[in-house]
Amino acid sequence: MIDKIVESAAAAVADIQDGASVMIGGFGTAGMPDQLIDALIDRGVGDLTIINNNAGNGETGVAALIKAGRVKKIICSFPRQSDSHHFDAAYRAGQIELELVPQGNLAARIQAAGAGLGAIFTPTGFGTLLAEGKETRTIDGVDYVLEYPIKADFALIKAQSGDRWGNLIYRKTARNFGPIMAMAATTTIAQVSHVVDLGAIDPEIVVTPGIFVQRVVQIASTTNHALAA
Amino acid sequence: MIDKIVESAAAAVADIQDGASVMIGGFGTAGMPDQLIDALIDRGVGDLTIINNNAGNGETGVAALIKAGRVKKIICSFPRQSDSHHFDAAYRAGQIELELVPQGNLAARIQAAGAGLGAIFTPTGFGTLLAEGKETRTIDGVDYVLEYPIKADFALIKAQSGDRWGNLIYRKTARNFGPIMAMAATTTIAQVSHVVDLGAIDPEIVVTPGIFVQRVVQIASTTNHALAA
Amino acid sequence: MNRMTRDQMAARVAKDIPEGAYVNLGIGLPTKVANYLPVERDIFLQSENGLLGMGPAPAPGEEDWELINAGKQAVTLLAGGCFFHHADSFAMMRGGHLDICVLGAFQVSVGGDLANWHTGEPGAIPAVGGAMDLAIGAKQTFVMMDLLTKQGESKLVEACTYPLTGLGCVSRVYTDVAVFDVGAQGASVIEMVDGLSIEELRRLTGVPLAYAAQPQVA
Amino acid sequence: MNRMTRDQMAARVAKDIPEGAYVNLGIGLPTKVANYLPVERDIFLQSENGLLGMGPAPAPGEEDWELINAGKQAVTLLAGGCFFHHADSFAMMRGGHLDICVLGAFQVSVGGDLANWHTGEPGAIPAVGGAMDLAIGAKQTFVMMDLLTKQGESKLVEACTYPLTGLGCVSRVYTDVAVFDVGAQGASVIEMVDGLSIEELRRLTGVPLAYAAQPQVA
Repeated sequence: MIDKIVESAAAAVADIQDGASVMIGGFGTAGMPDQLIDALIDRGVGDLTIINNNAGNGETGVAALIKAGRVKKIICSFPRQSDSHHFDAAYRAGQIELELVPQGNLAARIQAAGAGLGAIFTPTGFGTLLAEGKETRTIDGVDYVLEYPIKADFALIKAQSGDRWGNLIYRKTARNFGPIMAMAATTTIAQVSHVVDLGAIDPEIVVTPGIFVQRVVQIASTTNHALAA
Repeated sequence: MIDKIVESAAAAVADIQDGASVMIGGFGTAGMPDQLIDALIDRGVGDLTIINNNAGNGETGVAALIKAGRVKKIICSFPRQSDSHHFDAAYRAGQIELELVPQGNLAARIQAAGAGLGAIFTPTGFGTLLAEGKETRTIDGVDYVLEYPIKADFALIKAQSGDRWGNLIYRKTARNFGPIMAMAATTTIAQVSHVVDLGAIDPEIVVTPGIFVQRVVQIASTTNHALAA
Repeated sequence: MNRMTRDQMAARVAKDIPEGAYVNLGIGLPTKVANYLPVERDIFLQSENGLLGMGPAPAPGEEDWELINAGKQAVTLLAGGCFFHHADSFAMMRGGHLDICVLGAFQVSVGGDLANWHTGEPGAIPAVGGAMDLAIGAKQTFVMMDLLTKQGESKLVEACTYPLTGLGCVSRVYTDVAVFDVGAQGASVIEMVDGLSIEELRRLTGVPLAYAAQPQVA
Repeated sequence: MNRMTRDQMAARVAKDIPEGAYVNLGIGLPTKVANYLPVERDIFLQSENGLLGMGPAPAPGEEDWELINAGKQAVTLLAGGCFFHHADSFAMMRGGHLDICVLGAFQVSVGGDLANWHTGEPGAIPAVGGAMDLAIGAKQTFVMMDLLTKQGESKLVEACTYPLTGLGCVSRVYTDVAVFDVGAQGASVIEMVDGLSIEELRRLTGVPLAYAAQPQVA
């Protein structure tokens, strides 16, 4: 019997090592797998490359990981926010490397990794600083930049419900990067608000098929919906 | 008020002209929008370029369109089947052009069109007849072929339920190419078994958001589930 | 001359959004446009973090922080709206499915180049978000901005001096004193506020401006 | 020598599929493997037309022709199975998420090249389907085939003469008389049927075959 449910966040992240690349779901705080990140901080590993849309908000999640000094590099689209002070400080101190990627290219590159493509020609960013030094091509009169897939050793994501085969459904805009990160990481770990029986999720509405998920851990969601962004 | 529901299959296809490119959903007969195809045959236009996984089964759907002599070219992955006699005859008679595309490249090229990518490097087909003359590149030790998007003027697809904004859900493996073809065509026409009220489809389970669908027509589905492949 | 308020600007943009349009309203000033879309018109608001059919802000205390817009504000979903993941969301833009996006800007060139993501100042931490995807993806990109900076410099320029967001992507610019079309043909004045003359506008902007015989008064 | 039946071959392949594997069984002979997967083992069958967690054929009269496999046969879905569209389905293959696919073949080379989609005969109508995606996408590609053609020619060859499906993609070949590993190191015999010798196998195939001291009897 295959049972991908693990008992705790600590057990779920126990094999993440120094230097790992880790995708982290969430857009702002919606869909941020806070408890998995806390477990990762508790593990004490560093030199991590983090892929997330932002570079942390306030004191929790990616912000806490950066504050703890565990992040060598971040690949994201929107680091600077009103509450990104931990990233800002680390960046200005030269303690963290930033690869800034337009949000749609971030999504497309993650999706390309999950789908096994070698590279994609995307129109976004052509002629801008973020395409400097990159290969470009004009196809049917439109200018494109060649961008490469972004994959990762691990993805930490948050979903609403999951079963022992790893099937996931999400909640509202907490879905965001979860489904594509699950496809692009070698090991995907989902924290879910509810573990449900096999077959309890209608096969028509599964968003992330279990093939993309290696571990599921149930974390009570009481606080998350009420948290301010 | 926006209402994408049209009254008949004939009205839904009334602006498809000679020479149009038309994606047609379905894998075999599952998801084949037979009544839209019948309406297209009745319209009498020809020189069509058809994009479908197959090249028709038996006497209905794409097979009927080919039999009627309306198809100039077909882009598909699996034309030859036990019941593809109308295609076989037209092909042997030199009356139809065939672009054979591996099924996954067909899906990826349709998805690339819907997503506005200029081209993709895919590993499928490298070193085979189907990549002859195509640009190739080795990226991180893997060999890829450069493939271009496939878009179309129209997509004819079949879904289970739709609403007046064009949101769609599908049924079982009749989903197949529907969601990606809807994204890749200028005008997507969906035949649905049920037109439902706005809001009747849970926003979490919409598979094709209405932005990708221009017309919806209700066709009673009584025969389709019972039809043999 | 009667400068338009931000609400007047938002109302003016809203006037140009037809029924049935799929629209993304950028963070900041463009968000206000939603307040002026007539409720009887079916207009579909997309937010790039994965929703279509965005409704108004919830009542205070009713916020659900897993139902937010790209500006991370709590929103609601209309009946007929739906959720999707980030790759599908940006496929909507890049694939040309969105009709209109409305963005703020630091500068727009008469040719339609947009600069709105980075001041280029040393020490500034850049953040781009979805701006580059929106700018080049939507069928039409509208910009809303004050015509002049606080220092009195025109933000409608011959060529952008700030780092670009996209090339030739803007079609219309709504400012506090005039509305312009921009693009390959250069800039032309569509409307001016009461009390402003084309000569004064040319002086303020310092760029060549085509001028219809009778521009509409906003 | 005791040639294996097709059912024996299917049972032999099934033995090599571990619990938890994500597997695609190709059209034709490989489909039979499903009959020999122990029910107590959770093995996930994928079909490229958009389902994962495929169950056995329905009872006659219970067919739902919108629930079919890639061979267009009516199937069922297990509890925990799900549906998805074609792009996601082939992402499962191309992205390396499938552990094993089992395919039929016209020819396999000792280096693992596969030819299974086209005889190359003049007048033959080619059809490729998902074969090329499966061949190069799954982590391991197994082939099931008779060792010899009806004319007695070996289908395990030095170099394929039929048009290729994929280069160096096959790792193991299950035939009616022997099981081989193939790849960059060439072909080696893993098992032979009772009554077959390595010398005879070398003669039948005409290709160099490495040979473990004590190959297992199938």
